[in-house]
Amino acid sequence: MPFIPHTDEDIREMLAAIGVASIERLFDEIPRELRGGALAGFPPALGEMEIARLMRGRAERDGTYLNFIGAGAYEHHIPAAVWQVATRGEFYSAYTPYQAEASQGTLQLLYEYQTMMASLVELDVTNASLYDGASALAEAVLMAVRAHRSSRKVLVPLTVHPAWRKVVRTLVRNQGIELVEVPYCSESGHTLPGALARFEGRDFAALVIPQPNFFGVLEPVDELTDWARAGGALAIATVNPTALALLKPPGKWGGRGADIAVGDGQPLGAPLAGGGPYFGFMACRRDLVRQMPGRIAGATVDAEGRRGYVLTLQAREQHIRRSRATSNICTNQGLMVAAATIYMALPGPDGLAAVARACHANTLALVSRLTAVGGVARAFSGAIFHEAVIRLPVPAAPVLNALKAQGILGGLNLAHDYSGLGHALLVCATEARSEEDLARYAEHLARIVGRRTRPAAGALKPGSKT
Amino acid sequence: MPFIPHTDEDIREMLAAIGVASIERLFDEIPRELRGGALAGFPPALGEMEIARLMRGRAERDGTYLNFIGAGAYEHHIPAAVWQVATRGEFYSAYTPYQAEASQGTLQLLYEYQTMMASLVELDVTNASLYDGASALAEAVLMAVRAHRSSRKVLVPLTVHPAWRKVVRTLVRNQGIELVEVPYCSESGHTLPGALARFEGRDFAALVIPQPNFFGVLEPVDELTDWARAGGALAIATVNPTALALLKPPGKWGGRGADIAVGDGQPLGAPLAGGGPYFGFMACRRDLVRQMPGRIAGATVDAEGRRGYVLTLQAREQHIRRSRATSNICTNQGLMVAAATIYMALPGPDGLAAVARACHANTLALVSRLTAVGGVARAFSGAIFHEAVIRLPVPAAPVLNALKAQGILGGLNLAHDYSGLGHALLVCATEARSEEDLARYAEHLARIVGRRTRPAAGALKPGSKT
Amino acid sequence: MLIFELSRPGRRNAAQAPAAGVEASGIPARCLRTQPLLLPEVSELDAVRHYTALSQKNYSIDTHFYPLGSCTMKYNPRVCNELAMLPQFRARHPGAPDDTGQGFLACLFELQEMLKSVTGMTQVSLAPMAGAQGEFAGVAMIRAYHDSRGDAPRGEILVPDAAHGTNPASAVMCGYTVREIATDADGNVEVAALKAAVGPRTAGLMLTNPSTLGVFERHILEIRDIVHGAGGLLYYDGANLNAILGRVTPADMGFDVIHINLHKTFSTPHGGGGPGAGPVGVNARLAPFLPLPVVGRAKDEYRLLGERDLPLSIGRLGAHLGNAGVLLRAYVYMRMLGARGMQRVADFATLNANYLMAELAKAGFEVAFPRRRASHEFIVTLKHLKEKTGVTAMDVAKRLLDKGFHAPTTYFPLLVPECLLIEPTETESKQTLDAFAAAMKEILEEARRDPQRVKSAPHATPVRRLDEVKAARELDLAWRPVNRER
Amino acid sequence: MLIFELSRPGRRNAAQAPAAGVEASGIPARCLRTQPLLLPEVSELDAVRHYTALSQKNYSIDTHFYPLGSCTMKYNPRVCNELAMLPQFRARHPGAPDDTGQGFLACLFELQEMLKSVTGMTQVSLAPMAGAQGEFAGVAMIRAYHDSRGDAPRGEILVPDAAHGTNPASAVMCGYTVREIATDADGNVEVAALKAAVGPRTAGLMLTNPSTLGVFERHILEIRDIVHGAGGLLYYDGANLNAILGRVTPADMGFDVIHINLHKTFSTPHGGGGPGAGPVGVNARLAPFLPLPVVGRAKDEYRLLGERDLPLSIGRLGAHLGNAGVLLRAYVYMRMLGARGMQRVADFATLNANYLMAELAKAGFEVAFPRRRASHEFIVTLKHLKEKTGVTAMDVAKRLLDKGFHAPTTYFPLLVPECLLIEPTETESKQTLDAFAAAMKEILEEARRDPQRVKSAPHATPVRRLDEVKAARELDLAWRPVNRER
Ligand SMILES: Cc1ncc(COP(=O)(O)O)c(C=O)c1O
Ligand SMILES: Cc1ncc(COP(=O)(O)O)c(C=O)c1O
Repeated sequence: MPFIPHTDEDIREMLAAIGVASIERLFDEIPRELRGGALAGFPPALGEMEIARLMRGRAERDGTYLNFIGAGAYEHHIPAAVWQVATRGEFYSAYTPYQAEASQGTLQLLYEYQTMMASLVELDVTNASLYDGASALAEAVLMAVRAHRSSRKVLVPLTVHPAWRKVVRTLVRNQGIELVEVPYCSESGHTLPGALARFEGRDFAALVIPQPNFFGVLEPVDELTDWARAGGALAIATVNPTALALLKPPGKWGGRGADIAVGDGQPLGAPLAGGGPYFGFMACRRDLVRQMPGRIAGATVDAEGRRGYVLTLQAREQHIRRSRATSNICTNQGLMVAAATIYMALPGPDGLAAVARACHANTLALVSRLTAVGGVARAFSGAIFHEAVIRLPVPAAPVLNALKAQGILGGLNLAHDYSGLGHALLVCATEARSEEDLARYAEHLARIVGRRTRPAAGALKPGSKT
Repeated sequence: MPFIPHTDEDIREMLAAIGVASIERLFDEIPRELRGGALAGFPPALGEMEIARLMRGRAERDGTYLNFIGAGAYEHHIPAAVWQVATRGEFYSAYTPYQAEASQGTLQLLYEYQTMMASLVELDVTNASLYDGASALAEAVLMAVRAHRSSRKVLVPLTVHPAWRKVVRTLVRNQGIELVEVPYCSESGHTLPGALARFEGRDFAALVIPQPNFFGVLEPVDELTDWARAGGALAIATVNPTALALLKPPGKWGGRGADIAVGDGQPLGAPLAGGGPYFGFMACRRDLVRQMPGRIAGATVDAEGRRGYVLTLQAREQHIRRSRATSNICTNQGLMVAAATIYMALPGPDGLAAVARACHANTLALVSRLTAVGGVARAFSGAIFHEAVIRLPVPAAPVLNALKAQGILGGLNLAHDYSGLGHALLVCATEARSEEDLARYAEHLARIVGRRTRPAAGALKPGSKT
Repeated sequence: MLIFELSRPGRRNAAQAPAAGVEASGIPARCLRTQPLLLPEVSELDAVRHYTALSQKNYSIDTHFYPLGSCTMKYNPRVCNELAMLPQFRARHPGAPDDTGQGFLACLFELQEMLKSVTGMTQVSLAPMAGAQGEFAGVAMIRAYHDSRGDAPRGEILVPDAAHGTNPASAVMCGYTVREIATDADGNVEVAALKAAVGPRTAGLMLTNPSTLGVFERHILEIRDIVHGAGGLLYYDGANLNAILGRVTPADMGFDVIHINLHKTFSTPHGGGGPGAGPVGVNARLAPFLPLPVVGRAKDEYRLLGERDLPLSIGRLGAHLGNAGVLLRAYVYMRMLGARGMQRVADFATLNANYLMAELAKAGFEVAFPRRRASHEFIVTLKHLKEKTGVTAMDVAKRLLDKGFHAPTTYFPLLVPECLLIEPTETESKQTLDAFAAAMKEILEEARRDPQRVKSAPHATPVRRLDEVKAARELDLAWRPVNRER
Repeated sequence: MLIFELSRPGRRNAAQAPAAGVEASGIPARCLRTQPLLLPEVSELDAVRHYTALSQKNYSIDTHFYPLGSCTMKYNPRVCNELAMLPQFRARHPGAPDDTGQGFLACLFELQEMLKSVTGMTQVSLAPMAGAQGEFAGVAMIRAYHDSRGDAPRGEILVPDAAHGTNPASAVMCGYTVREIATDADGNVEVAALKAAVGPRTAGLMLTNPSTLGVFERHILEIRDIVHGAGGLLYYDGANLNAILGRVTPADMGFDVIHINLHKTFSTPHGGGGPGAGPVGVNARLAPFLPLPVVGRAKDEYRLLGERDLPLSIGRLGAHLGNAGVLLRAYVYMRMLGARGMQRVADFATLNANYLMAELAKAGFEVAFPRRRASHEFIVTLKHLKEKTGVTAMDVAKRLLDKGFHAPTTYFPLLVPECLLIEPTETESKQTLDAFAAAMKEILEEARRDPQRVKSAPHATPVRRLDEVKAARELDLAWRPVNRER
């Protein structure tokens, strides 16, 4: 019996102590007609060795690729210490720290995390995580609407990650909140402050401001923040944490700073892992803290006056406030926060800035290599952080397929989400990409695009294909 | 500066406290003409990310093979818990437990290990590890000679692992110890008690008895042990720990049991890892304990009468006894013992026996599949545990090469060490080999041997090869 | 000591930073950060030592018995971690095409199938990232269902008063108002109250069965008929699924939609707060509304289904496909258990709970529902102990920490005064339960003999009892360098 | 609690055993085991919890400052573990052909090259599995060298009295008799004594430089000339190589053969006792005798050299190629440090030692060699403290444990009475050294004020001071089930 320690003798003694004849009897309160619980088609048990063989085989078949996709999930170097320490049983197998005295490890770590994160965004308070960046943005929208009171409309630029916009829609629409799209400048690739003119005078709860935006382009965050605040809307920043080691933090945007900042913490030590688990972070001005969703750790003292840590402001949460809670979130992404905290502690401030600079420089280098290929060009003129949209002379899908056959994931095809952009590809090169990696991509692209454009001419002669 | 925490300010303050102007000055006692320490050709530093890329690239290029080699190192399933717990910093980064009160984790674990190992071999005492099985055998030979006093000759059957025999020779020959070879029966593949008749009446310090022997064949250990003891020689068993879950333990061999048992602990949780680290184990009768090399943990009590553990009988060791120590060993293979202890605790007695049975059954199945191939036969008739020698109709080296090209390591070629055996291969199938694995090997062998035997006939016509 | 207090300006961890010298040449100055970044400047050794030391301050399954009711703190097999972290899975980008991850998707697809088998539901989506998000998705599907039928006036979700706080909170996030239903003396839903509450405004009822009171809802079939009869749907909060695996399915009980906490029943680690995973299962009526993505299979090829495949979907809950690494861990766990192992989970979880309940009753504790079988958990109430000695459930919980046990859940469900909700799980041995019962008995005796000792617990933890009121009043949510001066 | 005490007959951990039902059909009954096997019968949870709890009872680098002199307890970078355990390296069978492990062999080859660069020696073999085995190999090579020249009467190895115990023990294992050379008041070898001892029987001198007294042997060039002049060879015990990396090489000092403790200088973990690795380096004279295997390269192909390549080799020291996993860890470490990092090791190890020596002297401790620079370690003697207060070096060591520090090495080298050999290593910060110095100062004050408190230390460890005499007298080396009755 995997993981069940009971011996026959144990079972006998336990049944005797309970005073029943069989385990069966313990289920006698279940209406007889319901008993069964089929498990039809459920596979038989595998030993650890067998499941390991199965999983290793599948993993090996999947293989690994040279990756140039970013689009909200970034391949960064993760120091070995991060997960070797984070998966220590004491972190890995603990529950949410309800019993503070028995959870000072996790609680102090959360407090340290909050400190680091508050500094990254330069806002007063942060929570201890939400599910991911997209759902964190939805929570921020809900929070802004609660805080704002008069409006249930929120402005969302089209430069916000399209999947995030979908998630926000799923999570807020049942509460009658309206999301209003803001177009972007097709030349620069960012939102123009002028584009907001048409919304002037209308009451909005918030304006979402991505930095960098989905295209990798830097937004005029100061102007956008000031515009929001001037109109009485909250400014919600969505930011990349790596970028923040280099970029002006939301708390300093414009005259008074953004009100809420959210983002996905994945770049801070979470492996790509096929899409998760990552974590969402959220920070806000101190006066909004009681509207904040999620756990928050706080410092206090113990009976002897020693410093210690607890979960605090729990009256916001579902287990106390129930239907009037700030959110339904309970289990969050704790272990990812543990990893993120260790991750941030290892390189330190200069190291994280160096990572950010390397990502930026690598992406610039990639873009210049790719755009050296005939017919390939940048789609936008705006300054970028570590992603860029490039335009191909031919449809992206077959190019990506041809690259894939060479073991290269060449970027995200924007044909579905931004069909107006032409044959556009969102590419990314983090610090984990080497010079040779970039060269390899560029060489293959040149070859493939070359092949794809040449036959295109030849294809004029019908019947010539074999 | 990787791993060096000093800030400029630290350095200034520290130099001031010492009262020197520079770090340079701290080396002023080194004769000037010697200073330099070139580091010629030493490569420049790599960041963790870069070395990880380098190592991953090399590992991927090496790849993995379907392995049928045993010959002293066995591919067993290792439960994930083993190394996740053994590499916890508290085990991984501790030193030898000299300060017992600060090392109760390691010391209790050693005591538990000794208990498990003593039971496996059914001898009174075990030490806390030696370098590997081969060097443990050498230590056993030295120990036997010390204990025996009158003879410096030791009988070593040719069925002992050839590499182990080489190691013993290296390690004992400078002390004037003579190793005398004992031949084996070419039909059964084990030592015949009768073969010892020629040594009758001569004084030997010990007889080495392998079980199973290098060919995988079971030796008549009872008779051999009794023979040794009757002649006043010590019986030194070399045993495979997995096999001991099933086989009669050395302590019960013959009338009074073997005196010393050694072996390689690799099968107990150590990954193959290209050859190490593994560990050697050694056990003996209680009255030999003061001749034993290596660390030994023992139970005692603390100042409050509570049970606790220490390294004991240290007066045998080099740090106390110096030139009169039982061995020069100091650092042993502690972490491997930690892994072995956890490894043995996980399946428990029945589980370990099940592993042993599965190895045995898999090897029998492999042998029957391979010998179904035309011209392939078992070399020996003796009962085996989990290895067997098979004879091919063609030279083994090209067959192994052809198998390798299919990702299969088909066994160990015995051409070098036992040239008299013909085209012989030592094969092994542990519990980690599946039915499909065995079938795959047999299919390829049939194909390869088929191909190899057929052209051999055609090759009679000269000039026909292209 | 905080990591920041170990920090020294200018300390560098060179192994972890890319080569210096690269400039952020392409970024306009006005976009650049000018504020210093308050990350610690420590060596790798300091960081490892600090977080290793912090970890040792935690109680966890790997170190302590952790009978936290409603949380199913069972052993988290170490192999699940190892296999979910296999290099190829770890490195997989969520944007990588499906054909580069057929092994990965096969695991997820089979996980869906196993969850269907275990729950009896028709379709499953793995998208929700925790139980509460599963609840959101489930209730949103109920709403989408009613909406799709033009049955818009149904604006109410019913929830028993014993329900977990996420239930009402999730319903509200879906735009519903919540109506609570009372519980009877034996821990069942008060059927009369339910009957009085249902009606044309009823969108559905959310139920945990066995309930958070540790008893099986005996009137489940009646309840089903009442709710369905009124046109509402039945939502199953699967947090307690561990109690009934292989014994009865939510589908057979008549539930239309469920969520499952993989981090409870299927043993993925809780990680000090998460991540979890809250897959949802539905019957055929609700299948069109499942959250995205769902893993589909066609001709042995696996594919993530999207908006085009499920146009009526409630949508996406996260940017990618949920907590994939958690899903892989659950997959490994379930495959290791197999069909028979699944059933044994409920059997032995229930055996353990009933045994511990019997032992605690013998030891003099007052069981909240003495006429009932325990499910996989049960409640002890200290109401009378408190009246006599002043010792509260919280005091007993803290004193347990001194004895080397994590505390049970305290003060939940709210309707049982001074309650301890105790869930031993099936992976604990009889000896551990006996040791826990013995500790509880000692505490009971101590409460009578020396209540102050219990009230001032814990005594043996890294800190003594913490002042939560101060924490909430004088908010200190992040360290500030000025604190160094204090 | 021992794991055996957690055991219950019949408890099974099904996930870890192959399917039952297979019979050992091919094994004759007389060969089979009939005795029960005393392995614990525990659940996986119990095993994980037990060994996790045990681990927490250890002091280690990852949890404590560990200034164990002569042991070089520096930070063991976690990445070394991760990369040495890469699946392909982990799975490599030692019998696999060289062409299936070119990446693996490339690492080992380059490790040999780096060790050559760092030591100045001509050839290196990675075969020895620890320092002592390196010593054995080195001395065996000295013997093989003399033998090869027919210089057989050389039957003596000289060893300073401050030498590590492995030095004389290794010499004896090579069939030599050992002659000890006295040390002068400043910690140098007494040159007069050496001169008196050398002669035609001298096979060689084993020397550690800096010595185990924590000082650099100033007469090294004179010693070299004396030994070489007498026809002996010079053996370098590389345990203290950390002190001179990049500052001076053993080759330049005139050593003919050396060993290196990778588990000290090159930061492979000590694992609570091992495994280590003790590669040997030699100059051209001894190269033919190197132990096997050596990694060779021809035309960019790596190959393990064997008996045919090196027919004069002293032979093999282990069944395979040494502690390969340890070698990989050292390789990763050395590549991360690079040439400049190598030199910084010695610089900062020396800075730390001299700083701590200065601070302890200020705090009132008596430094054993006050006229000397510390190398990477230094000695404090408590002779006078003991005379005055009765407090011994062992007492101070135990009291340090209470303060959260591992103790320095005690009573080694034997010639300094009541000594503590303190080696901070370069990876510790000034703050840690300051904290250690402060703790030492507190203990000194306490020794004067309340000696009994120090003498009865430790007070805060999992057990109090252990009775070693009892352990050796009433040998209890394995648990027996009967103990359960006690
Ligand atoms: C009964 C019950 N329902 C719902 C939940 C919420 O699940 P999660 O924490 O995964 O969001 C919990 C978790 O504590 C629970 O116990
Ligand atoms: C000076 C000295 N020489 C030799 C050795 C022996 O090395 P090992 O323990 O690796 O065998 C040591 C180790 O403690 C040492 O400190």
